[in-house]
Amino acid sequence: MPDELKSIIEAMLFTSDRPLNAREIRTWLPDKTLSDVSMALKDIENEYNSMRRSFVLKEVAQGYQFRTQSRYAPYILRMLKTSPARLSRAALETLAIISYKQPILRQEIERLRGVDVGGILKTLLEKGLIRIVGRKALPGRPLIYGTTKKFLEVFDLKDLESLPRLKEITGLSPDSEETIKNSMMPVLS
Amino acid sequence: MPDELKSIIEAMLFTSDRPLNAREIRTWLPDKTLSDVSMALKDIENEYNSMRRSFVLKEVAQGYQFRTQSRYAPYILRMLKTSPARLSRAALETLAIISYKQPILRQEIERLRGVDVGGILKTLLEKGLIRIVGRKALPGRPLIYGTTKKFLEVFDLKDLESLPRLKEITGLSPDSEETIKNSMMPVLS
Amino acid sequence: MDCEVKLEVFEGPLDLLLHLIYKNEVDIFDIPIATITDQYLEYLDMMKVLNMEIASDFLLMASTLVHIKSKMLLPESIDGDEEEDPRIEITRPLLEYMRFRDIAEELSEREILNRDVFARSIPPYVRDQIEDQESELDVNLFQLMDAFKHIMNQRSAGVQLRFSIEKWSVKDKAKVVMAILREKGSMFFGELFGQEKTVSELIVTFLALLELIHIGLVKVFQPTHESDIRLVPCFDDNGSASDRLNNA
Repeated sequence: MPDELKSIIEAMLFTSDRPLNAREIRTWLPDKTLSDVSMALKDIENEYNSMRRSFVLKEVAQGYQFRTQSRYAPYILRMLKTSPARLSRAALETLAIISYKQPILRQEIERLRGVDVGGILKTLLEKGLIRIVGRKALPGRPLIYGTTKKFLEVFDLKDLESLPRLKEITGLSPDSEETIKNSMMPVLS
Repeated sequence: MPDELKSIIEAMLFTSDRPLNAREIRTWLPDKTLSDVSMALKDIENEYNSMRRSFVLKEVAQGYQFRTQSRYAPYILRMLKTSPARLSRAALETLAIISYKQPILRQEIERLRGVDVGGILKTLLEKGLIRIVGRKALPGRPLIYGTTKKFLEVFDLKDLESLPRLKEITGLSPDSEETIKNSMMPVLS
Repeated sequence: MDCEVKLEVFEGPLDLLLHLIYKNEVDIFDIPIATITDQYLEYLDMMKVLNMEIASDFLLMASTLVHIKSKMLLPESIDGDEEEDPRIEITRPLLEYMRFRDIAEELSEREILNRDVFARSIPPYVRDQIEDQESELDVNLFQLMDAFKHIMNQRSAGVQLRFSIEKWSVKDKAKVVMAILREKGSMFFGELFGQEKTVSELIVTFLALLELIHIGLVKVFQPTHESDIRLVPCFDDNGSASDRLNNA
């Protein structure tokens, strides 16, 4: 396909994470007419249909989108399942507190975060990032939490001591307060 | 390309938002050998190179990823309504030093650049281009820095070995002069 | 003098020195140290005039230059040619700096992701559908530290916490919690904390609840991991519950 307009539109469709329609595409290519764009879209659609690749350009409700052929779904699912997951902000904050303040009680984490962290602790335990280190001799024998070896692996740390103190990074900018600096020392287990 | 293995791998690559390498892909296709997968990847790479589409299969960060051709960048940026975040020259210089001298301490970077790099290190950490590798057994246990996989991805590098070659300074003998002079930058404005 | 002064901003002393060497079109292996030193100092003076802050790195280099200049003025030692050229002290770091500036330039000319070339992206809804705990995690250390900093900043903003801590005792709160449970029959964990004004009050409520669970006046259930925790009272209205609390 040596047609430059087609290539440009193809590149847009390739990069977009949602379907694009002719009108939208035209707004980014003001020197083209709507019918130029529509025709190019049809052309690309036909081309991919005849090429018998693993994906085609499909017209869906909101416009055109590249989609893989359904017979490859099982393989794609296998791949997506192992692609890196993200931690939610809440989970990351909780993990951050545990990593810097361990060994730590749930109630101390909640004091710092100001909200219930029960569900998050469960998630972090499931993901193997934290572990129960023991119980504190307090009413209710509350559980004590700490990080795991997997935590070190995920964050690419040799040991807990390699966990940077905040002031080692934030000390580079003037916004760090003394009170904060003092509480940044990671507690080593 | 009527080869089913190639189609499957193409579908995976097309759906992925990160580079995939032969070993990974093989884990999702246990009945194939690693060399089957590697060969299929090479085939797809060649196919796309010869097809002259708006995107090609590129080898980056020890994996393969579909990427658009650079001449379509202006259109895509218009579509995404963003201007790319640019790294300052200071940040690029710092990154260059880290990529060649890693694992490296902040003070060594500062010796080479002749200025404080605290703020820049923070920016590079934030962007995920560098990481903290550990601590050095020195007074103050200073942090050691290195580059990340994302660095390779962003700068279109297969691996650290494919970084542009560093010109040697073997001393100030007359024969080394020539090579160094040749590597000089054009006159600054 | 009526001329526009356009002062370039240099990344550091090496950057400035290199600029002067290029500007004067001199050989880096044979730097005319007197000229370069004078121009370097002139530049610092200009910065002073313009009230620009001069980083200590610039001053350190100035003293190095002056030192080299004075050394160059001394008569050559009688011992002969063994003496090292004092200029090596700046030539070497300059050469090294140049190498990396070169590399930086090459890096910036590469096909940079999301500037020159673009990859595919997975729509967020697809990602949400497939996420499971087998996956590796896409988080870095900086994000972790940033999260912690965020928490500590929030905390240091609320200094008055310490004063309100005396307002509520665990026992008082336990009675309030019991009263609510008596009225409602059962409730979700989250509901208990709806009206708490401060973090400390929240903690006291939480401690009170722990205490109630500990002495067996409240039972907790959580049907699945995702669901909220349900609190169920295990006392009747005859006052013995309050006794148990007081004795606890």
